[in-house]
Amino acid sequence: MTSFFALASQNILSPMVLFFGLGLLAAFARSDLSIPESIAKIMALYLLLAIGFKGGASMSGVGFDPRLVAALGLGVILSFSIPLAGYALLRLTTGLSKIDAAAVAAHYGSISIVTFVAGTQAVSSLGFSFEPWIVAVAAVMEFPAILTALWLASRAGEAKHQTEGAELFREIAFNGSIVMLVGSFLIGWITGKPGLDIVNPFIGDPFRGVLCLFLLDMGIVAGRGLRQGAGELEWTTIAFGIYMPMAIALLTAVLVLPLDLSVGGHALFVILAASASYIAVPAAMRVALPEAKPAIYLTMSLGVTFPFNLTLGIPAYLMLVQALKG
Amino acid sequence: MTSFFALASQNILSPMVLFFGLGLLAAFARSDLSIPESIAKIMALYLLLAIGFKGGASMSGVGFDPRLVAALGLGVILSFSIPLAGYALLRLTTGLSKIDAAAVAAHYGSISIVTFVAGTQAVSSLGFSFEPWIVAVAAVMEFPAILTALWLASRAGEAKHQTEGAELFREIAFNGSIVMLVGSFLIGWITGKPGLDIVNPFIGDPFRGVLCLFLLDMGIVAGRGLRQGAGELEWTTIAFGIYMPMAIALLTAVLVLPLDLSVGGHALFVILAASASYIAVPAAMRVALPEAKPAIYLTMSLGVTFPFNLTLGIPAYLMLVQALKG
Amino acid sequence: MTSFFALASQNILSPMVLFFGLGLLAAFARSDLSIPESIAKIMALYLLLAIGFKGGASMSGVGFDPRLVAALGLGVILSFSIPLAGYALLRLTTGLSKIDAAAVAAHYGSISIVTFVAGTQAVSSLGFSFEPWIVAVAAVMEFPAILTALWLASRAGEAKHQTEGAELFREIAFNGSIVMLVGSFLIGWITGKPGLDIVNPFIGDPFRGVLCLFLLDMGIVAGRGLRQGAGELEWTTIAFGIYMPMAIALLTAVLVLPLDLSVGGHALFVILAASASYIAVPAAMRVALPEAKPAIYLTMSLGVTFPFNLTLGIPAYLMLVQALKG
Amino acid sequence: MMQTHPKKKLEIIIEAPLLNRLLDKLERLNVSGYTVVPAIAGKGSGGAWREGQLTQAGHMVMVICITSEERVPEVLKPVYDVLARHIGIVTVSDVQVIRADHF
Amino acid sequence: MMQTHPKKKLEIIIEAPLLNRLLDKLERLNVSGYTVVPAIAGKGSGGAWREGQLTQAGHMVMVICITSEERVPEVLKPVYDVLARHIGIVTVSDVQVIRADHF
Amino acid sequence: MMQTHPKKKLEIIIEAPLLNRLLDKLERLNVSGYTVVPAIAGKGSGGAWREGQLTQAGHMVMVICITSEERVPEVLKPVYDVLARHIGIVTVSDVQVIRADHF
Ligand SMILES: Nc1ncnc2c1ncn2[C@@H]1O[C@H](COP(=O)(O)O)[C@@H](O)[C@H]1O
Ligand SMILES: Nc1ncnc2c1ncn2[C@@H]1O[C@H](COP(=O)(O)O)[C@@H](O)[C@H]1O
Ligand SMILES: Nc1ncnc2c1ncn2[C@@H]1O[C@H](COP(=O)(O)O)[C@@H](O)[C@H]1O
Ligand code: NA
Ligand code: NA
Ligand code: NA
Repeated sequence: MTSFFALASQNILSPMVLFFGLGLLAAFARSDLSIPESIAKIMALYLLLAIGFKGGASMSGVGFDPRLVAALGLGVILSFSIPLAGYALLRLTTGLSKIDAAAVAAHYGSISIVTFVAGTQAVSSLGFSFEPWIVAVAAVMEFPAILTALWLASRAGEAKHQTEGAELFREIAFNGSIVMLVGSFLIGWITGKPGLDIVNPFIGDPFRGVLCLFLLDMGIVAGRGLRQGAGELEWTTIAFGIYMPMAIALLTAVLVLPLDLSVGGHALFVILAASASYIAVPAAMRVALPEAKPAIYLTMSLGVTFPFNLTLGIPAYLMLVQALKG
Repeated sequence: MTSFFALASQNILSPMVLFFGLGLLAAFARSDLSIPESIAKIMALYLLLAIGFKGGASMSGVGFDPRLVAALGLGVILSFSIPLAGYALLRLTTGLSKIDAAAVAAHYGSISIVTFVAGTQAVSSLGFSFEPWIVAVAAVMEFPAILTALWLASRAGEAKHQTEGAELFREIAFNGSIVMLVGSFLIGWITGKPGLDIVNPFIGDPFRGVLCLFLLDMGIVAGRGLRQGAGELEWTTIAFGIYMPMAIALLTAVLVLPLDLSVGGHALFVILAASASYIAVPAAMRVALPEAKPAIYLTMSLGVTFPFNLTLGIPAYLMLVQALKG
Repeated sequence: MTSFFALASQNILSPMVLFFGLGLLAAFARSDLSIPESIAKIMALYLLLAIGFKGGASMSGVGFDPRLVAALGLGVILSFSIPLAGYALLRLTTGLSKIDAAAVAAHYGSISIVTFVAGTQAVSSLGFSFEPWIVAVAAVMEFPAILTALWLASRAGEAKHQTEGAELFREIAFNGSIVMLVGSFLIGWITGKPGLDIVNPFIGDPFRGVLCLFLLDMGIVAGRGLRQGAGELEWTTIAFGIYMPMAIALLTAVLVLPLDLSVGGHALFVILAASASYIAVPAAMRVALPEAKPAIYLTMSLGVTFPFNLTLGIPAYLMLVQALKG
Repeated sequence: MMQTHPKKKLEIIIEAPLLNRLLDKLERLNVSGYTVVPAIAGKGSGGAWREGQLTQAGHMVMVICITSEERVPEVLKPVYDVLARHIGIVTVSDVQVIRADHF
Repeated sequence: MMQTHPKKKLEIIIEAPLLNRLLDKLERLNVSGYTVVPAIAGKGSGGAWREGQLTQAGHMVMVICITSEERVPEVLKPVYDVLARHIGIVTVSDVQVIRADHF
Repeated sequence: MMQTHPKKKLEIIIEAPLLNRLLDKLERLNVSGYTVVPAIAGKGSGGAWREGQLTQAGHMVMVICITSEERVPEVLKPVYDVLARHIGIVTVSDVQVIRADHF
């Protein structure tokens, strides 16, 4: 256990996590500190560009890795099925309505790219490397969960989105985050090392500094959400935001074993699965399941699960994978 | 021709051009990917600052180059006269009204700073250097074309801007792009190498990464424009957007010969002349010739000519100049 | 005196100050050059983050410096008492109303972080180092002056802010600038050198380039303010904007002597005291003393005192301190 | 004196992720024009929100549409359909315009 | 035809640094909702301002609040108190809304 | 009950590159004040536009100006002149204000 405390405190005392904490504090103190919306948006795109491009560039020149296909498949299956388990748990243990339970569950099936980025930092700072194509897994896990949630809601007879189905599908599949991540991945792959040399002074060295600023903003937003939303959540719902990622992590850590990834890649897969969306899925829910309450699902994913993963979750999942891989 | 294909594909497979293509695709797929307006604006200012400052700094310490004066003069003459030829061609070959023809022609007399920047990247990546003051030519070519267009329109009896003449002139001469470019050039010149050392980590190394992001945005904007505007253009008008820059390039390549510039400088002069404005001139047209339709001139310069120059034009002009200079 | 001219012209011919001048010129020429508000805001936060983090990081590992406590105390006392002197002078020499005099005086008791940043650049470029914790003095000097101004105004019977007192105090104490500066300082302190290595490619190397862009914006804003506001100020008021910082500098230079700081640290303390706020205090005045005219206090601090300090003040204070320290 | 003509002004406050659908509807209805204004904060039965939430969910925009009295019912109906299940409000008020041909 | 109901629209133009106080007041008054729209420039008795002044001082925002006729006086009074010493203006106008239950 | 006074509200939707000219005109007309609100998208006879076009051309803003009934004609005329050749629309509507001296 000492080792976990060492790992966790090293993680928590990184500038990134401390800036997240500063944002939380600022929000709790009702400070007027805030990052303009356009800056938050471009930083999010920047992180996607950087993570995609670097992933793609390190793919180029490397022979095709057959484990990629299996990993993508596993990612899709997880994203489709996690919401089913989440929905069942929420209906059993909390008072959430069917529609709210479906919406919350969708967030846990999808992924959080910033949790993934924070994970890559933690993994790298411990000297582990990882398969570059793991970022492609992030891309495919973004949206199957949304379809499951819609199916759950329609079974509950509360969503009538037949007419808008195709349009909705296009909106979700081509949402800005996915286009940016996949596009940058492909451009990185095509241009390879020479391409990376060109953009590296922009996406490489300053990356972690930008991440600090972005996490500051996430802390502010999460803190504001908690201030407003926490009172409205039952404790069983809040608990779900903690035990659900841990349960997913455990399950995923085992399921990924047959792929025989590196420790770093394995851990990142687990981190992805355990993370909860707070950008793409909420937007999709507003369009497709407007009756679900944003105050509930945003508070859960951004206010409870994200801080948990960022501080304790990542080191815990890393230790778990290290233990499993011997 | 193999050599042209090699050159063109090297150019097209650079991260900058690929990000432009990603933007186009995103717009065609109606993705919600977009760069906030304030970010697009600051990136444009950043590119002007960087290109101006570097140009100015490399002027300092160098003895006065008499070819500069001749080059500036030639630039002004080209900017004044290209719209005349463009207007005549458009009236002969297309159904555009007098006022629309004048407005479109103005765009081809003025210049596109991003085409110029992309040109410097292509030229440098092939190992050519260029005269640093070529960026001053960019500055003087920005606005004579606007005056020609106004004269053409007033001859056609459709512009009545007498009372607003002086104010309009001030607005055009001190528009933000020109002030930023000329100001940075002068500051670079005054502070020289020590000044460059101070700002270089900001404007030097990350430059090409920022350019990628900016071109992504340009791709999105151009794609949206094409989606809306392309249907309204005759094919003779679209053809003008391709053959006009090529014709200008041929003419300019010959006219610049007596100046005896380096291959890189010569090519950049040609690229400048062949480029079409999409920031300064459209804004001036709205104020001075509001009856001209923005959907036409914006689609032409941003949707047709810019992508053409960025992908095929630049390598073609470069080969042309290499051939001419033997 | 030659030495002052040398120092002043070296300072004025730095890219930072020249970009400020470019902004002034652009505003006077009524150019439409402008930096989007969200960018100005994030650049301000960036400067606070950078200056705070670097200060904090250089504290870590260093033994506790007892002079810090004395310096903080002196800073607080100066911030409280400068407005008293300023108020008396303004009432004696100008026609400003009690409420306007109190508001203007508050600006001179508080500090300008950009003047401080420009000071660190000037000090460093001359090869002087300074105590890292001087940035903490900046933080504590931000807001005592506001309390003095409120007391002056309430004595004049013109402010009735009893009911809002606590809320106002919270707003001022947790305003975004202070939270960002103090938070970054603490994070820098906690994470130390390893933390600095992580964020340095973001906050270190590009810092001076960003500062150029920020000062360009300040020039534009100051120029616009002067164009609108200068006509409304008496010359005695304008003179106050020049002699007041000089008087404060003289006083502070002597008062700081017993602390036995390095030349650089001593000069920066003086620069801080002589600087006038134009972000935090104006916002506080609008809430607490809305009857005071923003056109007066903003023109004074941003249009008169800031340019004076940036160009002539900083080198003058530096020479003063060098002379005093022998 | 300048001649003015009575028209109706519709103001529709709607969530940003649904804006495109509303605009598509308005275009299919052939309204002569509209203008979209951003909002930065708000509160309604669904709670309070403010700018800067990372996701556009909950973020509102305001669509202003000047139209003739006769067209109001045929526009209101489909607009209401878009809003029905989603968060948003619609107001109608009287205005005078100068150039009647424009609308 | 769709049934509409008469309501009042309050538009309050107020300085950004005071927005939070106004919103707190409105919330304590239990108005059913409001929407805040940014402003980028303006002019009044206190002179002209435009976006990008480094400080939020002088920067205005517009708060739109739809409410029932009866509630207008009780809302106007405290709003006026916030504005009294500060810069800002309030207008009231007539609008029609579709869903009366919402307000 | 609080006393209110009838005024007129002008709303002028105009292209951003022309904003300065309009504001100059308004100032020369000595209107007591105005507020400018940004727009992010729109559609009119000249086609649709949305934010982020690289150039400000086609980008609209909305100018709100509260003024007394008597002044409306003298303000409308010159405003109309600025708009005549350019894209833009003007609406006039009735509002109530609290402090009459302000306008
Ligand atoms: N009475 C109101 N006046 C103005 N805006 C409102 C009002 N009610 C709701 N809104 C706006 O509409 C959004 C959604 O409202 P609701 O559907 O009640 O949650 C709110 O966030 C506000 O921006
Ligand atoms: N007549 C008016 N019409 C529209 N907005 C106004 C008017 N008067 C004042 N304002 C706005 O309210 C702010 C403060 O006005 P004042 O209190 O008169 O300085 C101005 O900066 C404008 O944004
Ligand atoms: N009926 C309308 N309602 C609201 N805004 C309009 C309307 N018509 C035009 N606009 C706005 O005015 C701009 C120019 O309109 P137009 O002159 O018709 O092209 C459009 O882009 C819209 O932003
Ligand atoms: Na997940
Ligand atoms: Na050209
Ligand atoms: Na001071």
